[in-house]
Amino acid sequence: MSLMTTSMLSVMLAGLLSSIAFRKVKRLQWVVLFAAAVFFSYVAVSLYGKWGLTDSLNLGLFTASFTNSYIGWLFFAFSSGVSLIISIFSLSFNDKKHITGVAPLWTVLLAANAGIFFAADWIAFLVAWELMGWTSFFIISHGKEKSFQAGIYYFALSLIGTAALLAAIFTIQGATGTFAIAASVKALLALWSTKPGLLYFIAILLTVTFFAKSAAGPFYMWPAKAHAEAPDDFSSFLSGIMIKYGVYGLILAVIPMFAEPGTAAAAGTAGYLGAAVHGTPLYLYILGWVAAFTAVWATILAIRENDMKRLMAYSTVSNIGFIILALSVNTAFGIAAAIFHTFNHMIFKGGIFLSLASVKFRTGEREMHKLGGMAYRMPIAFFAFLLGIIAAAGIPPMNGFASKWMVFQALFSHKLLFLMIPAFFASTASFMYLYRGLHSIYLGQLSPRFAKIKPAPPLQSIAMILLMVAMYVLGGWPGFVLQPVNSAIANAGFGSIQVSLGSIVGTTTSIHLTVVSFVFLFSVVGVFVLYILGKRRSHVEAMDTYTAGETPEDWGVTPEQYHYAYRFYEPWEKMTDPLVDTVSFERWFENIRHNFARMSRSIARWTAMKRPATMLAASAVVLILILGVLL
Amino acid sequence: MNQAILLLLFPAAAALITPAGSALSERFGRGLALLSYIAGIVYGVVLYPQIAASPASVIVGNWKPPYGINLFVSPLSLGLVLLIYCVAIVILVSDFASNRKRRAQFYLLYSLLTMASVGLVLTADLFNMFVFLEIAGISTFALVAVGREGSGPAGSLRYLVLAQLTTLLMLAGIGLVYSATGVLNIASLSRFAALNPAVAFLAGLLILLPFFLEMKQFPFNGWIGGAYRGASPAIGATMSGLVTVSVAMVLARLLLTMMNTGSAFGDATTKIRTVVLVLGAATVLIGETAAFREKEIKRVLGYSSAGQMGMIAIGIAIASQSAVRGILFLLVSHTIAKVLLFLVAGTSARLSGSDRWDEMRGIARRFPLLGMLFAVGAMTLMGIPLFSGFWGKLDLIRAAIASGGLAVVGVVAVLIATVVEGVYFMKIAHAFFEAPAAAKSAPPESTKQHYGVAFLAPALVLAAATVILGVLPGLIDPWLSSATAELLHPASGYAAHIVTGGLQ
Amino acid sequence: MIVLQTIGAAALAMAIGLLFMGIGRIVTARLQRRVGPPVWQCYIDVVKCFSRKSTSHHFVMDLGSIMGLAGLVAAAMFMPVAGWLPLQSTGPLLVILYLMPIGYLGMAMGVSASGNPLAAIGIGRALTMMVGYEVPFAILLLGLVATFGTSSLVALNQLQAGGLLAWNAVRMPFGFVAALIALQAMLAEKPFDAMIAPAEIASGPMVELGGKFLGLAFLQHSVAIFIETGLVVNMFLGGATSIWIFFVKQLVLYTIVMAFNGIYARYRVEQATRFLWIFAGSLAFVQLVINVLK
Amino acid sequence: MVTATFLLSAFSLILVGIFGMLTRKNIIRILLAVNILETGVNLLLVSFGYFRGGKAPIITAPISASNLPFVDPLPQALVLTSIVIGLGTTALALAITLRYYRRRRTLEFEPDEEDFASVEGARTLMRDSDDSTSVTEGKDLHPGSNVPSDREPAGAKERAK
Repeated sequence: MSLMTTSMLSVMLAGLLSSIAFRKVKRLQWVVLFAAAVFFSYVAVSLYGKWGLTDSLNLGLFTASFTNSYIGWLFFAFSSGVSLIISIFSLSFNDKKHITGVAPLWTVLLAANAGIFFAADWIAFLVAWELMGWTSFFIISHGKEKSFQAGIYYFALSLIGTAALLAAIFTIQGATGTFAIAASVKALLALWSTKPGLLYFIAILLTVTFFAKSAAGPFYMWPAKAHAEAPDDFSSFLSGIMIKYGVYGLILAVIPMFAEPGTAAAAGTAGYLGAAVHGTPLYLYILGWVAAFTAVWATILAIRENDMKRLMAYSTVSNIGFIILALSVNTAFGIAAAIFHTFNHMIFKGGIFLSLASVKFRTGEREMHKLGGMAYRMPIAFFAFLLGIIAAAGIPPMNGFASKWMVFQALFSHKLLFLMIPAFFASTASFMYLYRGLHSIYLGQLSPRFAKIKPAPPLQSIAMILLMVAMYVLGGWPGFVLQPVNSAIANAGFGSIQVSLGSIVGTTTSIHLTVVSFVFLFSVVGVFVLYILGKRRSHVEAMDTYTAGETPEDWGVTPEQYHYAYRFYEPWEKMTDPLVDTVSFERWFENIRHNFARMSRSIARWTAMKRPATMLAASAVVLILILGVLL
Repeated sequence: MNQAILLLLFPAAAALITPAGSALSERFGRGLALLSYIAGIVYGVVLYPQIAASPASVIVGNWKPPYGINLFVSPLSLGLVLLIYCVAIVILVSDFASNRKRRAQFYLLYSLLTMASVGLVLTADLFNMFVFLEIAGISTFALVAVGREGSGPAGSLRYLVLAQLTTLLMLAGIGLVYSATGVLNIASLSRFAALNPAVAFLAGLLILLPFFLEMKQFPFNGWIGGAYRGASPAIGATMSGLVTVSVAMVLARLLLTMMNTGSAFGDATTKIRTVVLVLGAATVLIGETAAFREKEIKRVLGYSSAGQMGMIAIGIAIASQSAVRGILFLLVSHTIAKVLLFLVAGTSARLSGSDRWDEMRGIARRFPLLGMLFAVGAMTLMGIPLFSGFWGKLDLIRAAIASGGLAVVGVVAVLIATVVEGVYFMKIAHAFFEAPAAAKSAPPESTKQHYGVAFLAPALVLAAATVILGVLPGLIDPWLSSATAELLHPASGYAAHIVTGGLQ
Repeated sequence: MIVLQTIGAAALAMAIGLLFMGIGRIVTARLQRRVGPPVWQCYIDVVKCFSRKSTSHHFVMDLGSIMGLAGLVAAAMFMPVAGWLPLQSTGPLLVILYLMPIGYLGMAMGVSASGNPLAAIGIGRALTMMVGYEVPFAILLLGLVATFGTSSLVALNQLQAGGLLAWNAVRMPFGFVAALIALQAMLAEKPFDAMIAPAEIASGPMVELGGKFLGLAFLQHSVAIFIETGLVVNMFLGGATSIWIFFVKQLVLYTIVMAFNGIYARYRVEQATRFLWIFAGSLAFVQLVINVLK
Repeated sequence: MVTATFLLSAFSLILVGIFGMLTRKNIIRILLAVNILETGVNLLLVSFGYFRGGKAPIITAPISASNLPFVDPLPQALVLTSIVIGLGTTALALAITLRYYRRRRTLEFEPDEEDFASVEGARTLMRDSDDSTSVTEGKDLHPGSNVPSDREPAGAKERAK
C-alpha cells in the first residue's frame, strides 16, 4: 500500500463521507473537493522521480495493480494541478444561488482520475474508467431534465465505449495471457507476424473506447450537449481534463501496438509489420484522417454556434482532432506534440471555460447575442478569455502556438502533406469562432441589463490569473513541459526529440519560442511608444458611433439591438448549410435509439396478447426439437 | 445426517401450523414464518462447517438411492438455502412496511413457496424436483392472484397456463427418462450409459422447459408483464429474487451435473447447451429491450431480471470454470440487488401513489436515501465497479471470450444489454433525483410520510451487502470455488457422495 | 545593437509599405485616367493622423490597435530581406504565418470594442475571407515542403539562387498563380475587398478609427503589404541578392495587384471565399500533387 | 401391443390438450385442455411402467410365483402424486378464474389494456394492433407518450429548423 492506492482510496472515502456528513452544509463539500485536489497535487509532487513504483490491491477474484509510469505521472500531475485551480474557482462559484450538490461525486471522480493514470493492469484501468463514467454522468445531469438529456447521451456513448473496452480487455487477455497493460501490449507486438487480424480487432475495439471518450470521429457530438449542460465550473474540468482520458488511452495501448520494428527492437520486442503510408502504419493513417475530419467538422459546427458553451465544446473537439492527428504520425516528435498540446489545451481551455463560467455566474446567460460588452465590466474574465483564444488559435506568444507548430512539424516529418490541408483549414477557421466568442460576449455593446454587474469574485479571478500565467510561460518557455515530456516518452520507449528550455528542433526548421515571445513584447512596447507620441485621445460612449449622420436612438434602437452578434457569420452559414444538413451522425444515433424504442414497444405488445403467449412457446419447443433431432 | 431434512421441514411446519395458529392472533402467521426461517438459518449456519468438510446425502423414507428420494446437502446447496432464507426474511420484514394487514393465507403460501424453493435446491431426484416445482408454482399463482385487484388474476392466469404446459411436458420428459433408464436420481443419471441421442435430447429438453419458464427465458416469458403488474412488490421480489435462485441453481445442476458427456445424455448434452446458450442470448436482448420503454417500475424490474437470467443461462451453457464462478456470483448479486430494487420500488410507489417511475419524479428530493438505494441496486445490475454485479459480469465475459465459438454471440448480447440496461436504469434513477417542476410539487401530506424502519433496515442491509461484495469479492471466493467444483466435476464429488452415501 | 537593428527593420518595413501604398494609389489613378496624389501622400497622411486628436470607446480599443501593429511588426522581424534578418533566425514561414494573425486579431478586437456594428460585420467578412486565402497559401507552403523539405525562407532563397530558371515561379507555375490570387486577397484589394468596402459598410473595420488609431491602422496595412509581398518574393521570385532588387520585385508584385484592383468589381464574401478555394485552392493543390509526385 | 395402444392414446391426449391450450380463448376451456394434457401425461407414465400380464404391484401375501410378475410400481406412485397435484392446480386455477370473472365480467383472456398504458407511445401501438377496440383511450395513456416525437427522430426536427 503506497501513496498511490492510499491517496485514491482515502479521497474516494472522503467524497462518500462528505456526501453524508455535510448534507446540510453544502459549502463544506466544496472545501472537501478543494482539499482533495490539494492532496492530489501533493501526491503528484511527492511521486516525482519514483518511476516504476508499483502497488496492488488484492480484490480476491482479481487483483488491481497500479504503477507510477512517467507518462501517467505527467498526465496525473497536470490534471491535478488544473483541477486544483478549477476547485479554487468552484469554491466561490458555488454560492447560495449557483450551488449544485455535485462536489462529493466530483471528489470521487478525482480519485478515479488518479486511478486511470496510475493503472498498471487492465482490471484497475477498467474499474477506474467505469467509476469515472458514472460519477461524471451524475455530475453532468445534476438533477435537471435538460441536463439529463445531455447526460444520458454522454452516458450511453461511454457505455458503448466501456463495452468495447471489456471485450478488448478479455480478448487481449486471451491472446497474451496477462492483464498487465505494458506486458500485454508488448506481447501483442510479437503477434503481428502470426495473427494480425486479431490485433486489428483489438485495436479497433480500443479505438472505439477511447474515441468515444475523447469525442473523436463519429462521437464528435456529445461534448456540445454535455459541456453545455453540465454545471458551469464542471464544464471546465470536463473539457480540460476528462476528454483527455481517451488520448491517454491511445498513448497507453493503441500507439504502442504499432511501434516500428526499430524502436520496438530497442524495447526488446518485434514491431509492426503491416502496410504503411510514408512510414505511418496504415491503421494509424486512417485514424489520422478520422482525426482531421473531426477537427474540420467540429470547426465548421463551432462557427455556426450561438451558445457560448456549445461553441467552446466544439472547439475542444477540434483540438482533440489535432492531438490525435499528431499521435497518428507515430513518431517520438508526434507523440511529444500530442502530449504537449494535450497539456496546453488543459490550461487554455480550462481558462476559457472558467471565464465563461464567471460570465454566466454574473449574468446567467449562455446565448452570446444576449451578452456583449462584458470586457468593460469583468476585465479579468476578459483577459482570461483573450489569452485563452490566442492560445487556442495557436498564435504566439501563447502556449497553443508551440504545440500546434509541433503538430505541423510532426506531420512534415512523415510527409503527410495531404493530411495537413484539413489541419490548416481547421486551425485557420478556428479564428472565426474564437473571434465570434470574443466579440459577442466581451466586446461590442454592453446591454443596460448588465450595466451594474460586478467583476468576477476574487477567488475566481485568482484561478483565472493562475491559468493565464501558465499560458504565457509555456508559450515562451515550452521546455518547462517539453523536457519532462521528452524524457517521459524516452522512458516509455518512444524515442526522444531535441528540445531546450526555449527552443524546439523541428523537422523542417527549428524555432526559438523565447525569442518569438520577446520580439512580440518588444514590438508591443515600441508601438506603445508610437501610440504615446500621438495626440491624446478622448473617451466617448459606446453608443456614440459613426452612423452616417443618422441617430439610431431616434428609431428606438437599444444597445441590445445595436450589438451585432446573432448569426454572426451568415455568409458562412449559407456556404455550409447543405453540408451540415446532409452529414449528421447525431441523427444516425438518434435513429438507432428510435428503432430500439419501437422494438421495445412491440415486445411489450407481445406480452399482452389476447391469448397467453403459449403459441410462441409451443412452436419454439417444436422448432427446437426438430432442429435438435435433425442436426 | 438425516436431520439435515430439517432445513426443509421448518418452513413446511410453519405453513401447516399457520392456519391453526392465526385463529389465535393476527400476527401469528408472520411471527411463525420469520421464526421458522431464522431457525433454518441458525441450523444451516451450525451445519455449514460439517458440510463444508464432507457433503451429506439425506435419504428420505429409507428408500436408498437410486430408487428412493434423497436430498443432497453440499456447500453449494446449503449456501443457497441460507441465501433463500435470508431473502425471505428480508422480504417479509419489508412487506410489513407496505401493508400491515396480511391474512394468514399469505404466510401459509409464502412459507410453502420458501419450502419449495429450498427443496428445489436440495433435492437430487427428478420427480421430487417436479413436485417442488409444482408446489412453488401453485403458491406463486395464488400469491400473484391475490396481489392486486384487476390485473392480479389476469397475470396469474397467464402465468399459470404457461407454467402448467411446461411442467406437464417436464413430467412427460421425466417419464421418458425413467422408461429409458429406470432411475430418476440425478447422480445416477450423471454416470449412466448414454441413451439414444434423439431420446436423450427430447427428454433433456422437456425436463428443462419449466426452468426456462421460471428463468423467464425467451420465448417462455410472455407472462412477465402480467404477473409482475399483478404481483405486489414483495411478491415481485420473491419471484425474481428468491425463486430464481433455486431455479437457476437447478438449471445449473441439471445442465452441468446431470447432463455431461459420460452421462445418460451423452452427446445430446452439447446440443442442449447450445439451445440454452441461444435462448439465453435472445433473452438478454429481448428482456432489456422490453424494459427500455417500460414505464411501470415493477415490470421494468421484471424484464431486467429476465435479462439477468439470460446472462446466467449463457454462463451455464458455456460451462467453464470461470463462467460458472461468474454466474454464481451474478446470481448472488442479482438476488441482492433485485430484492433491494423491489423494496425501493414498493416504497416509492407507496410514497408517490403511483406504480410508474415517470410519475415518481423528484421523489428522491424528498427522500434522498430512496434514490441512493435505487442507484446502488441499479448499478449492481449494470455491473459497475464497486458494486457486486461487476465481478460476476467480468468473469462471465472473460469465460465467454475464452471459450469462443457461439459464446461470442452471448458476449455481444451481454455487452449490448449492458448499454441498454445502463440507459434505462439511469433514466429512472435520474427521474428520482430530478428537481420537480413547480406544477407537480409534492402534496403537503406526503411530506409527512416516511420510509418506515421496516423498509429501511432490510434495504440498508442489502445495499451494504452489495457494496461489500463489490469492494471485496474475495469474501465468498472459497464458497464459489467449492460450488464450482461441485457443479463441474460430478464424478468426483456429487455422484460419489450420493450413490455411495446411499448404498451404505 | 540588435535593438537598433530591429527598430530599423520595423521602420524600413513601414516606410516601404507606405511608399508602395503611394505608388499603388498613383497606379489606380492612372487606370482611372486621374493624376493621383504624390507618392509621399501616405507619409503625410500618417503624420497627420498622429497629430490629430482622436476618440476611443474603451481601453480595449487602444490595446487592440497597439496589438494590431505590434503583431505585424513582430512578424516582419522574421522576414528575410535579401537574406538579411534583423535578428538571428531561419525565417520560419509557419511563425510568420501565425504571427500575422495576432495583428489581425488585435485590430479586430480594437474595432469591435468600438461597438459599431459595421466594424463587426467587416471583421466577420475579413475572417471568412481569411479562411479563403490562408488555405491555398498553406497548400503552397506544403508544396514547397514537399519539394525542398524545408519551411525556412532563408533556405528557400538559397535553393532558388542561380538565375531565373531556378525560381519557383518558373518551376511551379500553378503555385505562383495561386500565390498571386491569394496575395490579392491577403492585401484585401478588389475583387476581394468586401471586408473594407467603403460604399457598403463604411470601410468596415476602420469605421470608428480616427486620429492616431487610423494612423496605426495605416502603418499596420503598410507592414502587411511589406510582409505579404515579401513572402511571395521569397517563396517564388527567388529572394534577392541585394536589398534593392528585393524591393523592386515586391513593387512589381504590388503593382500587379493594384492593377487588378483597379479594373475589377467586388465579390460578395461567400463568392470570394468559394472563388479562392476553387481556383487558387485547386491550382495550389495541383502544384502540390505535382511536387509530391516529382 | 397393449402398451402401444396405451402410448398411442396417451400421445393423442397430449396433442389434444396442447391443441386446446393453443386455440381456445375461453379460460375454462383452456383449463380443461390443461387437464386433458395432464391425463395424457399420466397415462404415458403408467404405460411406461406396464407390460403384458403384469399384476398390480400390491403386496398382500409374501412374494411367490402366484403374484409375480407385477408391473413396475414406481410410475404408478408418480402418477398418483401428479394426479393429486393436478387436482390442486385445477382447483386453484378455477378459484383465480372466478376472481377474474368477478372483476372483468368475462371468461375470455382479453389484452390487459394497462399493459399498453405503461408503454410509451401506447396509442400508436394500439392503432396498428388487431384488437384496438378493447382499449380505453385517455386515462391510461399518460402525457409522456407523445406520439410525434416518437414517430420521427429528433434529428429530423433540427433538419426542419
